[in-house]
Amino acid sequence: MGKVLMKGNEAIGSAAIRAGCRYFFGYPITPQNEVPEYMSRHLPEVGGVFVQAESEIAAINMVYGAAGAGGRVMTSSSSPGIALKQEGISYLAGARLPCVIVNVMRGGPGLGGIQPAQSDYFQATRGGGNGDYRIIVEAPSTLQEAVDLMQESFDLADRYRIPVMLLCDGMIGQMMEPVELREADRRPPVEKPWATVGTGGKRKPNIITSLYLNPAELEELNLLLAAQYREITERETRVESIGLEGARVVVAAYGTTARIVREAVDLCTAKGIPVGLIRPITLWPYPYAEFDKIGKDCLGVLCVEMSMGQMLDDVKIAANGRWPVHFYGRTGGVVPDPRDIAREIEVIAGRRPV
Amino acid sequence: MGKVLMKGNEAIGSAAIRAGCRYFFGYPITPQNEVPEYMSRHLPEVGGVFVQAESEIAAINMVYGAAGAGGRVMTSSSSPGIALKQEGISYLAGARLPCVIVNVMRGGPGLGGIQPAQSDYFQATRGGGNGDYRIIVEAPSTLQEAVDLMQESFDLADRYRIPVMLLCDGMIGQMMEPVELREADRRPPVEKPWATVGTGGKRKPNIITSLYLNPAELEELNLLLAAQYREITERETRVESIGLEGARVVVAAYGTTARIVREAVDLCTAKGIPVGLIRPITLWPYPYAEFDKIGKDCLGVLCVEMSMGQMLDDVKIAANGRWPVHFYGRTGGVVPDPRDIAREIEVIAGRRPV
Amino acid sequence: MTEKVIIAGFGGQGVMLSGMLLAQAGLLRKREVTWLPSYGPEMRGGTANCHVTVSSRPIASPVILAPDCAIVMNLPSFDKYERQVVPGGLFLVNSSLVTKRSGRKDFRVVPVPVNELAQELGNAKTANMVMLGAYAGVSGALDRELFIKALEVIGGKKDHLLIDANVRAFDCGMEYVTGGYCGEIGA
Amino acid sequence: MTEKVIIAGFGGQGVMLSGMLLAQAGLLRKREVTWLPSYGPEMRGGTANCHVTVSSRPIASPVILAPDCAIVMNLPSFDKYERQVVPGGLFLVNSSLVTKRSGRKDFRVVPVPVNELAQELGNAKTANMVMLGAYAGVSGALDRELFIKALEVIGGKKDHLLIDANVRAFDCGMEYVTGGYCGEIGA
Amino acid sequence: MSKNTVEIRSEWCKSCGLCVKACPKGVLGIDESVLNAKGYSPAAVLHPEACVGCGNCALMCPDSAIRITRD
Amino acid sequence: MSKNTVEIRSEWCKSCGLCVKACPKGVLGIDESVLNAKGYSPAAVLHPEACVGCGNCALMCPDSAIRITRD
Amino acid sequence: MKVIYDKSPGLTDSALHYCPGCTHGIIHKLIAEALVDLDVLGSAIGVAPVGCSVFAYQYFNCDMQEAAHGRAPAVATGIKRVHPEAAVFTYQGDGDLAAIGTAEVVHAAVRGEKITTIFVNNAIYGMTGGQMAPTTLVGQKATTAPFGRTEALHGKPLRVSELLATVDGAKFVERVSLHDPAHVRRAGRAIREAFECQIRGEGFSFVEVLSTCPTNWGLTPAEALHWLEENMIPYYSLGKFRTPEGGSKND
Amino acid sequence: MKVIYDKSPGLTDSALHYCPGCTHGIIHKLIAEALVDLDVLGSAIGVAPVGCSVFAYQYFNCDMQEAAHGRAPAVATGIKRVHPEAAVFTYQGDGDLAAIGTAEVVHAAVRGEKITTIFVNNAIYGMTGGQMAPTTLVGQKATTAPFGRTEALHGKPLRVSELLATVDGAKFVERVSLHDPAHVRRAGRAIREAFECQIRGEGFSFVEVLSTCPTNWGLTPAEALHWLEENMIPYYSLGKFRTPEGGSKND
Ligand SMILES: Cc1ncc(C[n+]2csc(CCOP(=O)(O)OP(=O)(O)O)c2C)c(N)n1
Ligand SMILES: Cc1ncc(C[n+]2csc(CCOP(=O)(O)OP(=O)(O)O)c2C)c(N)n1
Ligand code: SF4
Ligand code: SF4
Ligand code: SF4
Ligand code: SF4
Ligand code: SF4
Ligand code: SF4
Ligand SMILES: [Mg+2]
Ligand SMILES: [Mg+2]
Repeated sequence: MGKVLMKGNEAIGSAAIRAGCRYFFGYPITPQNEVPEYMSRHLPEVGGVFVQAESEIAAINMVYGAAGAGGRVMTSSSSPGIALKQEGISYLAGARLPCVIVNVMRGGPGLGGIQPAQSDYFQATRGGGNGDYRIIVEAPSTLQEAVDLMQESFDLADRYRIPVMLLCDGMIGQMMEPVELREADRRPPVEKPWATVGTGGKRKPNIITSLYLNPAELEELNLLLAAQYREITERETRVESIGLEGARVVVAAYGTTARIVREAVDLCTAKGIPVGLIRPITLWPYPYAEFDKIGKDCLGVLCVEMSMGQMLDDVKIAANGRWPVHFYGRTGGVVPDPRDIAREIEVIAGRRPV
Repeated sequence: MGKVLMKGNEAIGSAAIRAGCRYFFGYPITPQNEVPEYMSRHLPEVGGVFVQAESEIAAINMVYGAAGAGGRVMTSSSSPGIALKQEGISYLAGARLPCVIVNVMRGGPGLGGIQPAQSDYFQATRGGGNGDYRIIVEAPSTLQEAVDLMQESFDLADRYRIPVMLLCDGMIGQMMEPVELREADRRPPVEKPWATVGTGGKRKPNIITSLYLNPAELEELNLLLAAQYREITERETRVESIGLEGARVVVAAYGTTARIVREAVDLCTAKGIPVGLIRPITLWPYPYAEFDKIGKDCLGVLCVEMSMGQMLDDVKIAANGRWPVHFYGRTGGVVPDPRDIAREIEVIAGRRPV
Repeated sequence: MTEKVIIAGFGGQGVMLSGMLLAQAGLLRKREVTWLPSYGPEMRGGTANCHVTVSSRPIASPVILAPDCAIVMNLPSFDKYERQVVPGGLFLVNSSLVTKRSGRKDFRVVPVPVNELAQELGNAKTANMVMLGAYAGVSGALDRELFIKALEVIGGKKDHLLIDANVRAFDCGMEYVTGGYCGEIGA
Repeated sequence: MTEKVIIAGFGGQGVMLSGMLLAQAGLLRKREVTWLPSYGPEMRGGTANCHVTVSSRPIASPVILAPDCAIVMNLPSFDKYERQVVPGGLFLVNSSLVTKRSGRKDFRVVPVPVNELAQELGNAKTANMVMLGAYAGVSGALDRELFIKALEVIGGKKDHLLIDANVRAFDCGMEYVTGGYCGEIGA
Repeated sequence: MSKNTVEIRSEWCKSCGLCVKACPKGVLGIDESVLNAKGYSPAAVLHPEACVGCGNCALMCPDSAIRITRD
Repeated sequence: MSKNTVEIRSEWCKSCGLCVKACPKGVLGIDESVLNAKGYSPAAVLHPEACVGCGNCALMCPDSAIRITRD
Repeated sequence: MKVIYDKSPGLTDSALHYCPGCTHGIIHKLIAEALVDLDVLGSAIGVAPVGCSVFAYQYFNCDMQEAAHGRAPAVATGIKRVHPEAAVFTYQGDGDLAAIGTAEVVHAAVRGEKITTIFVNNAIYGMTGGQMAPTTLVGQKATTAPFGRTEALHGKPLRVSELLATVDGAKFVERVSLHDPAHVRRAGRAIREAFECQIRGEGFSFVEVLSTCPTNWGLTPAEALHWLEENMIPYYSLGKFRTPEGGSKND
Repeated sequence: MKVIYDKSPGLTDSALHYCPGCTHGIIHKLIAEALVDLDVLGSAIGVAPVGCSVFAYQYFNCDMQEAAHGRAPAVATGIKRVHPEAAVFTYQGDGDLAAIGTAEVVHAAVRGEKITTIFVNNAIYGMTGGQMAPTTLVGQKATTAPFGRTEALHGKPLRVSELLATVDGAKFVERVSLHDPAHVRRAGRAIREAFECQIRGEGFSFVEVLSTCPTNWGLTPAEALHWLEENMIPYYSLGKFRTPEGGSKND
């Protein structure tokens, strides 16, 4: 299939359907409205179901029901709507249900604004809901990557029985870029012997629950989850990095911000400053180990986000005192200027007075 | 006033009323039910208002309304209920409204269990809601401290126009201990010229909002919040620590867990191992600087939580590569055994084979 | 000196109140005390237990993993706590519901048929107070005056009839273990 | 080669569609393209703009901070983007709504009375296409055939009347700036 | 006349007395002299001969502790 | 007879035409020849003399752009 | 030998955890019997709430999901959309359905979601220890209404059946009671009819069951049934509020 | 010179951001006029929703709070409990009130909360660009119902006034329309009556205003008023559904 010019949100919807998603439950919110709109038009074409829920809370609980019933299911929303889904996400994690959740982030806190932001990093990677759980969080930086990660998200969700979040800033959702969509997934659906599909009178009832009143049992669930989280960390961490070896400064950034940082890196390279870039693709599991590849010339690590500094925590943990960690961020929908980032890099590289 | 034997939840309610709290909006959930029950009985005695909301979401939004209207207001809940409040908390932070939120944590994820846990650390300190916001988080380890922090919480909330969370594990809520309640706060109420109380036709309308569609304005709000967060970090960080100077191992723990750790410390001291303890009282702002007081004999830092390791992130950030960071946790309502903790300490101290 | 007691049984057997009285009596003696409850999911008929620590020093953890004394009012509690009691400790068993015998020889087991005793007193609901009296009698850690004061603080002084019934039950339990019992229970 | 264009105006003036056509035309030429929109809160009548980058190399950031060309359809957009255009760049102004003049001397300002031109063509809604034609005429960066193909891809080929009207408007704008205009607009 | 048999699974019984109340014939009663493992005195069939097999007792038993058969 | 004056604050007007529709006397119309700063052609008073001061136009104007006075 | 009554095969072997005399157990039986009678146990998928009946999933002998508090109708919607042929039901208390879950049940009804909701109205929050429910009667005491519910402070109790009867997609709405065997039999019939309505694909079906909570009401089980009859029925009138045929409130 | 009509002092000087001909502006005026007429502007505290009217707080000349989507009745409850003497109102769209905010409005009514809710039913999600609302009519197209709403797929539209009229604490419930000057005047009266009900302390008062969204309906403002009259009124019948005197549905 050739490249087509598509809006990010629609590309996400289209990729989901190609990945076998057949159930979508959502609620309108800018800047992700084209996702449900696309699904409402195109899911019926493949025998799928679109339901506009009465709220984000209803939507995530419909996802819970459908996932528990064995459906390949997804929802999407944006920042405040995702905040409302936190209890539901915690339940999905506790009941070990596979699903895909798209967050097209906008500025916050509160109602905030509708312009692109990356200020839901904590909410996504630390679990805004209650309890010791994690979900896989993937952050595309181009529409092509968003489309490719969509198939992977559904596969990971089913493989590990875990919710997967596609964390996009508003730019990914709203921009148009040429994308190459893949063929529809024609593999047989994953077996889900645990799903509630009716016993048919032939087996013991299946139960989907996250309730364990006996502390020992609840701890067992948590240990099982933890073991699985370790496995996912080992096997599914994704990252892209460039120029770490000789870099004097390494920048860490994800999503669209990483593209903006690339412009800054180019500006610096042009000035003869070797700069490396670490672009986490999975935000959880976080590619801590990638930082071990940073060469000995590095003077400092700069974390750049469209937020006041949230991934910064992970960068500090990864740096573990080996290099000073710096931060540059813009927030509220303001997009960083590559020239400003380049200036920060130069300061760290010692090229400019602070 | 003499010491009285009280249940934690009731002590919290009583302390809140003494601290001038006059509005309570909540919804039942174990193990914090005695808080609303206490309030429903005793708030009317002081002319206050208790409303059992139809849900946690309604409750936190009633808090928003009452706080915006200038009332001294609080709500309480437990883990899944707090997850539901995340959007509301983000709105409160964005609109800069003072209030107190009590979370009497239970095991998770999902419905989990009703036994004590500390697995909402991320949710509390990283903002489970959307956007770049923080709330002050205080974690008492005795009922007396809970009672004392209650007055402080309301004062901090008003001083900084920020939500304050009292983060208690279920033990704090359910246990009885003798407490000395302080006299009712008789200071004049804090002036709130920004509150919506009716213009009286005498001034321009006051507006409570977190909406800033212009990115520059929203960034301005975020910068203002960030400046305030820096000020709070400098002035309001609270921590208790013992024996950091000569310690071979330093343990970090908060809340009831810190009490259990003390027993472990005693066991180790008895065996001649010098062990230090850092007990953060504010979880945000986190007392990172306290770790700088750790002496040069320290072989490692052990973080102990009733979770799978959440404060652990902050301990790693604080350690910044200076010492290896270890973790011991129990979860799901299982309470750690001091003897097990002591064993971990001994391993780190090199007294026992791993 | 620190005394750590676990009281456990079905919900509705009044084990929580017993523990509170123990703690309150401790406070009345100017001791440090903690009382920590744990319930099952049921409102009634489930399992319930509480941990009570009374000490002359500040209490670190309110959780008791090695009780000096366990008071078990039903079979599940017997099974759960039998092994936890420290060597030399005390194990009070409601023999009305638990006929099982402990295999351990390193602690003192005191069976008390509290349901029957309470029923005989005409108030089946005071079985917990009978047991508390038995505990007082065996351990010497709780005296009668303090018990009555604690009752008044926790229950309020108004309900004299209730206080009287409870005190009678307490006395009955104490007498049973100290040998003064002269009712009609065999074994 | 990279061409960065910002198109801005009121919501409802069709600036988003103009940008999409530019991007689509770029893709048809096998270029890398990005189109990034930004809306105000209003459904209609608010402000709206889009950033279009067409390049022969992979595009790093879709955000344009220094456009080679800004096309402004109303006064607020004029004020916002006047300063951002690179020296030597292009500034296309809807002179039907903006009578203000730029103080800058280091770029090329092209005023086009697109509302009047479109109204004259009998279809006020095609003012955006008039402007796109003007852009094509001034910059040489968009040719007529590609514009028509892009229209077909984005709008679907069905609505011939609409396509015709848009092409007429495009031609009108192009003619206006290349001097072929022979309508009745003074100034 | 056929004979009705009422069986009470006393281990499931919680002594609620709803069956006793529901029986139109006074067949059932609570046997206070017994305690099951849960600590309840279960219901007992005091007058089996009077049973008319109406099923009320079993219908009202929240714990499905009653089984009724007819010979 | 008293005189009614209808004033339209054309900078607020969005050319919606609701006032035109609401007027029972055909007093108002949209002046296509003008554009305000927002890009709208505002409503205009075409036949001031016909106005009966009923207030319908102002009542229906969502933007409170109409003021009516009577001498 | 003929079995006149025995534990339904629609229930599992687990002993119920409810308090003595709690009518939750009776409702469980009635649902189980309906599923068996209609021969849909094998295709049934139930949704348990958060409330005393949180463990309903251990008792029904069919596939079950445990929903978040109040969200059972949304969970059931998700299930039903994946398995349109299944008999999907929710079992919810009055805190769960009439308070936190108000939006979810109303909108399941609005969509005409083909599920059956059994609503256990015991006028109290049972599991959490007797707090006021939206359905707590005026004058009734609760731990969060220690001086009793009053109209001035709390408003009058919410009548959910009447509310839902205004919604077109709710095709079957009936309120029943459990205070004596005759009414229990009628409740069983209503539950069966509700499932039949679902199976015929007509829309949302709903049965409100007036129920007791002896523990939190502070009454014996028998007294509780009496209290229900004397106090609840006068306010919560029994009967059909909506039927697929359009009949309403005359039973 | 006598002023027959002018912009109400209950409104600020800010120009409204609504689309041309959007009836949100008319409703703003009516509320502002009611507050001025009843002389409560100085004590009024309004709550804006999330929806096209999110900026209502810039337009009303009184203290205002911006609520989270759907939660305005809860926010208003918090305000009213702190200032029982204030005239507290919420202004909410149909996505805000009839979808995500269902529980909050129902329970404000159940409590008999002494606030006034103005419900703007324009049968669509305006702000987010025309998605289906619970009140979207059968057959009406929306961006998330691209083939039109159908009873089978989406259920029939929710009639909020009828729903709330079943709740005792809702003391005043009326549905009005804006399709011509006479109806606008009547709408103004209803809004005034609702505030009077609040001021007299009777309970929850509610006015549903049938409104237009020319932009998302794809109609001119004048066509939109016509469409409202022709299509909405037959389904959403006008009139009083509840009054403090107990009158209902006959106006
Ligand atoms: C989000 C959330 N809020 C609150 C609770 C606590 N909770 C558990 S059960 C319950 C209410 C139960 O009452 P009801 O639904 O009437 O059921 P009943 O126990 O009376 O059968 C509540 C509030 C919870 N688990 N989750
Ligand atoms: C929690 C949350 N969910 C969704 C949204 C997005 N949103 C903004 S306005 C709106 C609906 C507006 O529709 P309506 O209430 O009918 O008002 P209208 O614009 O039609 O006046 C939605 C869903 C949001 N801001 N917050
Ligand atoms: S079947 Fe009828 S008559 Fe027989 S014991 Fe039961 S209730 Fe009594
Ligand atoms: S109804 Fe059932 S549980 Fe109750 S007493 Fe009778 S047999 Fe026992
Ligand atoms: S006041 Fe009446 S007659 Fe005069 S212009 Fe307005 S609508 Fe027409
Ligand atoms: S109603 Fe108002 S906004 Fe509309 S055209 Fe008339 S004056 Fe202009
Ligand atoms: S608390 Fe009430 S509702 Fe819950 S099981 Fe006990 S009696 Fe039943
Ligand atoms: S989108 Fe609709 S409701 Fe919103 S302002 Fe425009 S016309 Fe009004
Ligand atoms: Mg209940
Ligand atoms: Mg609307």
